[in-house]
Amino acid sequence: MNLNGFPILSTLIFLPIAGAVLLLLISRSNENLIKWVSLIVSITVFIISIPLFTEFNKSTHLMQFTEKHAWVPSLNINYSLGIDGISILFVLLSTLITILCVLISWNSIKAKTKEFYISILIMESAMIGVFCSLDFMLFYLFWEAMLIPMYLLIGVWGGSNRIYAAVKFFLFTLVGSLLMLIGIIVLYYQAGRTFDILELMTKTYPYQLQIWLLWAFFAAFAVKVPMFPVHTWLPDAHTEAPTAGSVILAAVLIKMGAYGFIRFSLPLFPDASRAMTPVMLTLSVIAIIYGAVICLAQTDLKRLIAYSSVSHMGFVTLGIFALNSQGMEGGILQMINHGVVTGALFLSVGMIYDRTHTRQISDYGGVASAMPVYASLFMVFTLASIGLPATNGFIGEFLIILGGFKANQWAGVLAATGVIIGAGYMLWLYQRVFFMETNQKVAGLADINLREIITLLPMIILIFWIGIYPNAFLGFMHESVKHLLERVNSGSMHEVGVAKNILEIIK
Amino acid sequence: MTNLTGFSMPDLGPVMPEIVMTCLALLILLADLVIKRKETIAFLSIVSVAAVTYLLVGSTGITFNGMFIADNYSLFFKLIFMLNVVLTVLISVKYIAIEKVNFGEYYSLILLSTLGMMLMASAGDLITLYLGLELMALSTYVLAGFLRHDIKSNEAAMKYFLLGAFASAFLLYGTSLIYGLTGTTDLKAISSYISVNGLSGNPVLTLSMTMFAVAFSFKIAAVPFHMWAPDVYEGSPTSITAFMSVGPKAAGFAVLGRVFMTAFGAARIEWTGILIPIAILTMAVGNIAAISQINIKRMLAYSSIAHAGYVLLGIIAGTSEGTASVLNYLFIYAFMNIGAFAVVIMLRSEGFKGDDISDYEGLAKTHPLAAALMLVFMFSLTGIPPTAGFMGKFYIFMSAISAGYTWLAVIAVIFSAISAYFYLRIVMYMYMKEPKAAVQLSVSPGIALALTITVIAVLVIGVLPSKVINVARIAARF
Amino acid sequence: MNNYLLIPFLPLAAFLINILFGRKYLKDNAHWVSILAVAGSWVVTVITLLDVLSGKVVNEDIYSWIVSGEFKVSVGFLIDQLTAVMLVVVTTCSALIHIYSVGYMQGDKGYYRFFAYLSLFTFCMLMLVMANNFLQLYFGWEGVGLCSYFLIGYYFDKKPASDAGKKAFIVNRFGDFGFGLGIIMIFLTFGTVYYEPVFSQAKVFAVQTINFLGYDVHLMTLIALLLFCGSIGKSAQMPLHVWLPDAMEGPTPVSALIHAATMVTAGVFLVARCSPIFSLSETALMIVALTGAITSLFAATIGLVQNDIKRIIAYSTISQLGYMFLAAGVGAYTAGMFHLYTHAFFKALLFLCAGSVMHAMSGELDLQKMGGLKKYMPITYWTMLFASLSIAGVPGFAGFFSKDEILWLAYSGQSPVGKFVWAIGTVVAFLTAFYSFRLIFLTFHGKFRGTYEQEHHLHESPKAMTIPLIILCIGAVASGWIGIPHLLGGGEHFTEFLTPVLGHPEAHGTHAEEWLVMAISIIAGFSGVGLAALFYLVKTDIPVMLAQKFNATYKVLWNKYYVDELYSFIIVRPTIWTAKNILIGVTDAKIIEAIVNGIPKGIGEFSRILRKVQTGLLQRYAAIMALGVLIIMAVMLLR
Amino acid sequence: MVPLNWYLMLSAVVFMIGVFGFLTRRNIIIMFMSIELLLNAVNISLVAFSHYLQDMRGQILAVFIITVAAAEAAIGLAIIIALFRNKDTVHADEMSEMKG
Repeated sequence: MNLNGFPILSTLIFLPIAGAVLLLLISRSNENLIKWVSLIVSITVFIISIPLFTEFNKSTHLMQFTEKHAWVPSLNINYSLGIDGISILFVLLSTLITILCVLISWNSIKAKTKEFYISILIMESAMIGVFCSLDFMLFYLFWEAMLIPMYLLIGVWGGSNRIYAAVKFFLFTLVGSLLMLIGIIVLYYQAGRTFDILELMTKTYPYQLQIWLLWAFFAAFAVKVPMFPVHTWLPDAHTEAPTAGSVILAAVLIKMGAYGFIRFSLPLFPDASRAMTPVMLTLSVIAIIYGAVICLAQTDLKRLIAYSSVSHMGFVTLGIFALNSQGMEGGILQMINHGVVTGALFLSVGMIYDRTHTRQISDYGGVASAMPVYASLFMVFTLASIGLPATNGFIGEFLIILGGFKANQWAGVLAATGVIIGAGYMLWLYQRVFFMETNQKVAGLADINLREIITLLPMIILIFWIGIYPNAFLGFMHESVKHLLERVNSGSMHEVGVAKNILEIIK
Repeated sequence: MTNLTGFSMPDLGPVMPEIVMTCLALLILLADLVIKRKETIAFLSIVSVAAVTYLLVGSTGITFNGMFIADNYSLFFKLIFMLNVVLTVLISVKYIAIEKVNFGEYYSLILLSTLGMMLMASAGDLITLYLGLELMALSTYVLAGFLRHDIKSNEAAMKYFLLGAFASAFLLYGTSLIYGLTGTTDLKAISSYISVNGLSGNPVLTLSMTMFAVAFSFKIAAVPFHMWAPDVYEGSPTSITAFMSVGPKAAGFAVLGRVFMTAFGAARIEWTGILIPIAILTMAVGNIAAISQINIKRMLAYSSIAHAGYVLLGIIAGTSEGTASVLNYLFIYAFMNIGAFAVVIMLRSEGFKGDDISDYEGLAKTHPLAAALMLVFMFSLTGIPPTAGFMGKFYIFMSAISAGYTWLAVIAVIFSAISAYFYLRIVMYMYMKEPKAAVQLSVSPGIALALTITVIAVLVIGVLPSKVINVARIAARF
Repeated sequence: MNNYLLIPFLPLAAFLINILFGRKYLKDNAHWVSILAVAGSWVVTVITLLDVLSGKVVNEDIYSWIVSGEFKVSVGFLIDQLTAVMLVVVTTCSALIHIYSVGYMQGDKGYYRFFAYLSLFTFCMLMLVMANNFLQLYFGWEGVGLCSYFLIGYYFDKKPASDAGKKAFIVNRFGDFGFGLGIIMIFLTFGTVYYEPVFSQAKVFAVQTINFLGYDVHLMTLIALLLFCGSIGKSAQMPLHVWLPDAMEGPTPVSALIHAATMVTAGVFLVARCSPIFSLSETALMIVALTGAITSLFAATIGLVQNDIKRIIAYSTISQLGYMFLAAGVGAYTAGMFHLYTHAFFKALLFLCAGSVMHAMSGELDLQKMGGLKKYMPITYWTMLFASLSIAGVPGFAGFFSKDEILWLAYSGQSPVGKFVWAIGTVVAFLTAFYSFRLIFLTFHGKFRGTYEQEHHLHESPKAMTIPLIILCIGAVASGWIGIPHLLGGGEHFTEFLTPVLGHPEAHGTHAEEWLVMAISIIAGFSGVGLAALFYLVKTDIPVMLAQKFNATYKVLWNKYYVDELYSFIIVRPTIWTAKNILIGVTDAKIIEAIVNGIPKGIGEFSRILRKVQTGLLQRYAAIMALGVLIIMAVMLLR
Repeated sequence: MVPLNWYLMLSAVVFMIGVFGFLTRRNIIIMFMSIELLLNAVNISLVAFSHYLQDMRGQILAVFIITVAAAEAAIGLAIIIALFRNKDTVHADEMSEMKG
């Protein structure tokens, strides 16, 4: 725990909760104070998280900023936090996204504003908690704790069909994560009564058990990613959630599933994951093409972006299960890119929704003439989402297709077609909304004001920063990814070793 | 006067709390004649419970040559019973005034029922067990029918009485069989007899174990002996429903644990064979039937049946870790369940029943604090992490898996996912719907205190469960 | 020495200034920023050209772009002879077109936006040309695609324009799909994406085969063809040519700059740049040559019947690009580049003249509504005439030298398809001459067929537009002189200049054959012009009669061989149909949603049944309890 | 001396009669009586075992059972009267106010 002993990760987790408690004390009437308090809290959390970025030591794969205290000693559960190359970027993403969510819902949330901001702050602490925890129980606690605020965000402040979407979201994730709970407990006993992830990673487990546990964890993570068959909750949740809700959902929540794969499924069950890669690659490729093609037929703006994130996350899982350094690093970077780009897309859709209160694409047309600045910002996000070079999308997608192609040629080629269809639906969306004759409904729209520009500015900066100088971000991952891949690919050597000494004994 | 000299006064130390409890219960009955304000009687009963708790901590040991055991295991259960009484009294002070049954006997009956439970918890012998059980049962029957002028309450008492008596008949039949087989009713003696003579396959033993299983399943409202629970929970006054959903259920588990672990310890495989189908059925019926309920008390009844299913998992594990998880779960269950019922009671005001789920629509808008409390309890009952409910369930699953019942844990997990649906429905009604009528809450200092205790407990245990788990682990080693 | 960095980064700076400050501050004088930037890079290009002439080749990395495992790539610049040629072409055309657009875009609403996009385009094209690795080439490649999307869809409030922009980008994306896979294959075989190591080690893998998607394929051919996919997309060759004619929706300077001089030639540049790879695989070269030849024939035939002035020039561009690929296909990369060099000038000139005609005719593009503009617009007439003479391959003009060079090298090269391709080339030369002069005669000669106020409004374009025309006209004529073949006493300086990069094309024919081929091409050129004159000046009824007689072929040509309809029938409509009915209709709704909603509904149903069991009758409860006891006893005793 | 099995048979038969009576008779008081029958069946078997085993426990428990049965009777009748006062019927099937 460097930085002269200051427990930075714990403050990151508990400061938002303290902020939420502070909000509780403020009376419901002066909403302005509530908004400013939550903004200040989220900004302070972001500022505290910046030293993570600067102080991070990129040359080691070991966990940094670690903290460890006993939590439930009798069951050997301890409160241990720490981040490495893989999780650091997500922590920063969550802190940044929360600020933007507070900004975007400044005057779009009218009812129950106090509960809204409390839920967002609790969301933030749960998100950071998931990415920092090194103890399975702590991870699971944050993983599930995030369900409550998200359920309320979608359910209370959502659109017309919000209740169905909220319940669907909740049950989908809950069933998956409960199966994971069983997996965690079985792993606990298998590895000699410990929940500590680093310790669990050193042990090897019998092959058959690895398969079972991999599928238990798959249930939880695949729902979150969302991978192909279990993705139908995402469009509903996105369409019905308020802007801030869908931004958090798209930018950070979805990443937890893929992060789970990288942090848990791969290192803990190397042989099983290697055996399962063909299945996973097929699912990812289906997700990419399925998501992209379905976007062509969408009429609702947010639903289209939701399906596009199904396709983008298909790329991420492809990168992860390519099991080579380009694919993995591409996957992780693509998670950040997707967070930034889809987050920005939802922010901008939120802005236009506040003005027109309609999500049907057919109601739009010719917005570019009314709102030129907004149109150009939206164009940048569309280009990043297509993966145009010099934007962040390209770096991630190229590395993933490279890694995917190396792992399995068919996967690489089919994934590359996703890029074409991607360009298709995004440009078609952009044309129907921004170009052509101005639709009466969107005739006299006011262009975006300063607050909204400030909300989108960090996204633009990130898009071009990662696009032009990605090493600033890729640099974090090299060591951790190398270590992870050694562990995943070394699994078999270990078994070979075991087999060898059995032979010696027989001989 | 043959060998009167042989008679020696048994050591009353360990029994002291029970004796003091009896005297205080009767004292309160008398005080009711003198004191007009019922609140003072409530206060008196809380003071007496505090006194008994104070005594409890010191008194351990075995007396009445083995018929009464006051060890850590029974102490833990008695703590749960004390907690149950205090919270019930707090929430019912204003409630029974509204229901116009504001009599002193209410409190003394609660104390007597708790006395019965304490006896059951420390029963080292089937006879003490039967006595404790009947004492608890009888006073609870009366409490169930306390609303004399309400048909539902009478009907609830009648059903509870008849079926209770029917079940205790089975208990007695079992006792007589085991007595005939082993020649003794002392649990330790029975277990040594069984292990010495190796009766594990013996049909009579299996028959008696079945009888015991039936009687205890009735008490903890496990399926297929749960039919009484929804009607009785709905019919009886809500404070008593809260009392019944925690007290007798915990006592049932105390006895179930004690009898099956000590007496039939050797024949573990057989009685797990009985309990596993019961546990699965209980979780299934409890969770599935709750989904289509419209009355909140009935829904909470089914939810408490489902929770009995989860706790059964701990018993089935059979290890001391299993028993510790049962103790831990029941302790947490007491808080969240009474908390939920407290909110239901708050909704009951002059001329407004507040029983239907639709009465909760828009509660978040009219009474945000009450809605927030109910939200915490609902999520805790579902078992979502930051709340204590999760810690309870998690520890149960751990003990079940460590005993090799992973498949049972998976089934339990699936059913608890189903349970999320009807708990969420309440949260959905409160937060996501517009209020129909202006709901008036009847808040009293008692209920406010009870709610604060329960919500703090649910959140604190959720985040820092180690204290409770350690105590439970110590208590489980009997 | 690294002042060459200014070349790309000046236009980039101009773009940033325009886009950020354009709307509020610069408004109508945004053009100064862009013109100065382009002029600046033109000056630096000339300096670098002089350096390259004196043999100095630069290959430098600026900063490391992506590092992931062994995949390392950085932004780097390679200035060699090939780049120098392209730099000259790009900067000159871009500068002239910038000046031309000041006049052309006068008073347009998004004036600053137009110049911003022009500067961005120049920046991307320069990055593409100066790259020293495949990934930066890909960066420039997609960058120019993006700018063409912006500029084609410049009048975004009109549906056809934004449709055309979208179509251009997506069709380019099809090409880039193959191109991307090519780059990945290169990385997987050579372990790096830099030109220098890849081209030097290319010979090592000359004979290797690789299993690609199940088929054993010759490695070099696979890489070459994948890269060629990119060129087809970008240079609008068959089958990805559909976007170029529609790209005419954009303003004319855009068509001149992007769809004539620079962007579309990127494909040829790519083939030329990767000549070491292409020359290692016979089949790849053959495919390139054949595609070039067929596309040029195909485009030329369509060009015959079109009536829209800009579309005719667009088809002629596709046809001339076919020529360049034909040259590359027979191994004559230098000839291809020479034709690219000359073509840039006269094709840009043709477009700009068309632009000034359109300007004068207040937006009218249809040939049938023009005629006799000679006397109203002398400068435009003469410059267009010279350009047409050059494209028709009339000796002395630039077009003749480069086209003749290609035809001669096709004929005499040892490529198996050489002779066949030469034949098609000659036929296309004839057709090119015919439709170029059909355009000249229909617009400038004969009597005016437009409306009265159009005639009244006719005037010569302003100075800002005519000066670039004149300069380009000089270029169109003089650019060929540096490559005069030895046969005619010339020094073939152009081919000498490019040999270090592209190698020297060997011609196995005798001088006599060279004269013969030159004669045939001249005859083809003149007969084309003569026939056009006959049809459109002397007996104007013949084309109409011909159109009725061969009505079927006329209709096929008029509808561009129905290629657009074919694509939308095979690709576009079925994908959207599958999306709508199968994906949303069936899989999402029927299968997944059915399960996802079905299970809770089932549980709900089961729960209602359970409620029915709870009848409230006391006896039933007791009966169930007794039943429970019996079942348990039975199970326990029988087990 | 009557062998033990006969007693057990008797108690089992009485127990069955009690259970059968409880399940079929509609009148609550009759059901109440069948419960008493059950308890007495158990008493018989207990006393038989106690005599057979020459051990006092059985009889002690029997006495306890009788006292508890008395207490039960008191409470049971009180509940029946309260119910009767409200619904003026003792028919078991009438008591189905709460269901589902």
